Amino acid sequence: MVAKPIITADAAVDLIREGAVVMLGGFMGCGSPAGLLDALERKGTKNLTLVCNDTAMHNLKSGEMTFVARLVAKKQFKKMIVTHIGLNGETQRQMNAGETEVQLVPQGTLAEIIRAAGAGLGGVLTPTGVGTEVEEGKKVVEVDGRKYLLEKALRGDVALIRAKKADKAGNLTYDKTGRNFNPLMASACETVIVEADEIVEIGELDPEVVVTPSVFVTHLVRARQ
Amino acid sequence: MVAKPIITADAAVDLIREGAVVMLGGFMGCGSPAGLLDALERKGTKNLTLVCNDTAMHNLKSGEMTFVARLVAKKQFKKMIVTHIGLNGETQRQMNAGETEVQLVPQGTLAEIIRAAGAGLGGVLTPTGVGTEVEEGKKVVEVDGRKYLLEKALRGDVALIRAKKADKAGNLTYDKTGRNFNPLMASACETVIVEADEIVEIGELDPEVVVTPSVFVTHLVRARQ
Amino acid sequence: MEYVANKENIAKRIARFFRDGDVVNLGIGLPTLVGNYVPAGVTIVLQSENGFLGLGPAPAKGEEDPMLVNAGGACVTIQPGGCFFDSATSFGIIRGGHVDYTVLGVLEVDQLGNLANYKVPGKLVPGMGGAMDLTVGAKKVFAATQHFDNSGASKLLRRCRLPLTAAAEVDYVVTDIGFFEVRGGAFALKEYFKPYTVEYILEKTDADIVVDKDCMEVDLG
Amino acid sequence: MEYVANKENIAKRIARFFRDGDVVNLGIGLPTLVGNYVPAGVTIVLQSENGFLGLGPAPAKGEEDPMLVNAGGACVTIQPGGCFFDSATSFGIIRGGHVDYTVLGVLEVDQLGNLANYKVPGKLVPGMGGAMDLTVGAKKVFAATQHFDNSGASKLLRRCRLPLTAAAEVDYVVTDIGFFEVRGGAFALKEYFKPYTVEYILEKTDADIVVDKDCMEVDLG
Repeated sequence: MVAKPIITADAAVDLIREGAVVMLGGFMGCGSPAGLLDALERKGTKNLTLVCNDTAMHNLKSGEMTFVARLVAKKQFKKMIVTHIGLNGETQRQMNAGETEVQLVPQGTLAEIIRAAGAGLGGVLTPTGVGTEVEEGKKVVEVDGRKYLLEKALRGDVALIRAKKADKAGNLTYDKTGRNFNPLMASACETVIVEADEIVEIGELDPEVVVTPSVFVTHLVRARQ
Repeated sequence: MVAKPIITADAAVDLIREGAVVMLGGFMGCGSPAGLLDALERKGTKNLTLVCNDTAMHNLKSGEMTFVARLVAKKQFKKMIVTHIGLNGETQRQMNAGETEVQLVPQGTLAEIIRAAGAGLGGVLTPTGVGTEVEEGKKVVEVDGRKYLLEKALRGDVALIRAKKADKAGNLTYDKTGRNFNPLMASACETVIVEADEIVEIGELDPEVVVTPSVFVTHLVRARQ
Repeated sequence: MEYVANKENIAKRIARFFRDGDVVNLGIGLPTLVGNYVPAGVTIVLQSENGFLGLGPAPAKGEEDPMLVNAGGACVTIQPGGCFFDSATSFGIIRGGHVDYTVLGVLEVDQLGNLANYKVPGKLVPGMGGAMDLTVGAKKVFAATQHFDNSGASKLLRRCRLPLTAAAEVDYVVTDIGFFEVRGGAFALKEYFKPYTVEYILEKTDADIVVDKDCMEVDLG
Repeated sequence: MEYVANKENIAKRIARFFRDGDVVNLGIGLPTLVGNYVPAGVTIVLQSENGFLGLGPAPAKGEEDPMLVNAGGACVTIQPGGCFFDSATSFGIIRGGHVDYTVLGVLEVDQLGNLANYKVPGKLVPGMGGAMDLTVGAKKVFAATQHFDNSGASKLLRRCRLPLTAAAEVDYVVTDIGFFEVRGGAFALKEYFKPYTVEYILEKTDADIVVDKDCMEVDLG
């Protein structure tokens, strides 16, 4: 097994070019790579497309922000493909003001189209969204008398992943509900950067409990303790 | 968490009615539930449809048979949906003689359409099989300039699963390459019968390493030691 | 008779539907209350769409784990026999019909079983999160709602006006005054909750209601 | 010059393509031999489509584990850093382009990159197993074959006659007499293996061959 490069968060975000499609693991920040987000905020790369479950929390009254909300506030994204922005007033404001394009996707559909991209599928047929605004512009395919939307696979350029343990080859495990979109996104991007709480030697992870196989991972970053 | 019934292999195969679609985990028998297969052979239920990676091994010269091959030889299946029958001369003979319908499916497609059924998808778009006999009778859908086959989800009535450890709620782990189709089939059938090497108390499996969540499993059977 | 909103009664009534072993996903907000009223002796398995089965109660003060949260982002616990999985598996469980019941909040619900609960165009746009998949995927869908909004208007409608979360997927509506089954293009009234009456419900609800032949009064205490 | 079949030379030549860290899936039969000739200092990661990464050599006698087999059903080992997964993940890795090279056996291969290797109608019908997905999914596809069949006929064709495993997916063909790239509707001869000659290959092969401008002789020893 060949080791993947272990780099700093700052070196990692240098791999994200302006205009890139960035997939970010995490669910309300739980399972998001905080160190990589900090570095990307410092670097200030713009015109990115964000693919994430949500944009974390931004309370417009108190000014409190968590995780990716800081990058949203700095307008580093020209587009966001997300399932929920209920706790981020600034994302809603940018959307309603027409400042930023926000595409709302059902959560199960987002999970599935990212997985499809990673698995080399062109898309999937899902019953979710039939008869709603989500159907607009999409092909409706009937299978055995039931209607489905054809949802196309969604690829990214760079995945920012948070793992609990990585071995140096890039095999990953996750921490409780921090798993969420991380394993899916790790399969669907050219460059896959993993911020791991712990990096262990090759051979130290039980091959039965690896969640993300090493082939998906391109770079490792140590999480700050 | 609620415990699932632990029953005998004979009681388990009583749940399989004549004509049922039976999904059988395993790859050349590795990861197939031997005790359930023995019981199903004893019971002799007929007109079944088999969904499995392969039909294991049947050497027509020596008469040697392994795993599901014994049930094939007893003609318990009216149809087999499989990816490979190269080591089972009797399956090839039945197919070529027109005695039994054999549908050959690419292995990745079989995995994906079973998963799709379990995940409530109508089907998936796969590039596999475009321009081959597999394409016949299927809808070809173009996405972003590439052709894909629309492969419909495949459900079963009963899944016969081999696990390493089960807890009494039905959470499962597997043993090395015995995993293969088992977790997928466990998601895609009404009745899911698990033959486990070991059945432990609820709470004894680490929630991070469970491969098949308990919701998929309906019955547990102890494997013979 | 004066209407008094009563979220607890909604939760109480829904909780009584559950049987031992049922797999249930409770939406954020009002539906979460349902977990508090599951009858003694009934064990249900709560699914949390952010990626686990066996959702348990909030942890004791000081024992919160920021890596163990529910779909609303609040710290919770996991029951023995629970397990974690990724979002594709989570929604495979949901969409694939492996969840027996989901309970969802309501902006509007109509007599065709349409549900609107994720968007008020130009105003409130939280996004659908997992609600569209839950509505389509769960075997039975409960819409849980106060019967009237703050202005006194009926939340049960002939036709939803807001963008739909799902079309014709709601099976049951439980409000604080009655329990309805969506059936044949109308709300079939199955139960009215003390002290409300059939007449009150028929008069005040802006939708077609048929009174089920077995309709009865229920005292939720 | 007389043709002498030489599987080892096919395996040797293919193995030299690999670079450190390449992820490779080797088909059953002839392609399996390739693993024996990976140059010293180069570590490749073998994927086995029945569900693991890090396929290692056969175990010592007496240490076989029937639960650890390759896609041909033979007992093998797993390397440190390998891991197990289910068939959907396995073919996600394959179809999703996460395998750098696959090496597949051949019944027929043609100058359009078509491959036939799973079926001789009415006679031999082993089934495609994972071959259709591997051919479509791997970044580069090697067809590995003796140059001639037992009757002396060329296995490189203008058009396959047997049912195809995949259409226009083969990138390279390595035989025991030469290395070809499928390019522009022809086999581009890149290397001829000592003691064979360009003239011999052109004369004996029943397909359109263009001689690459950098075509050279290679001694596989």
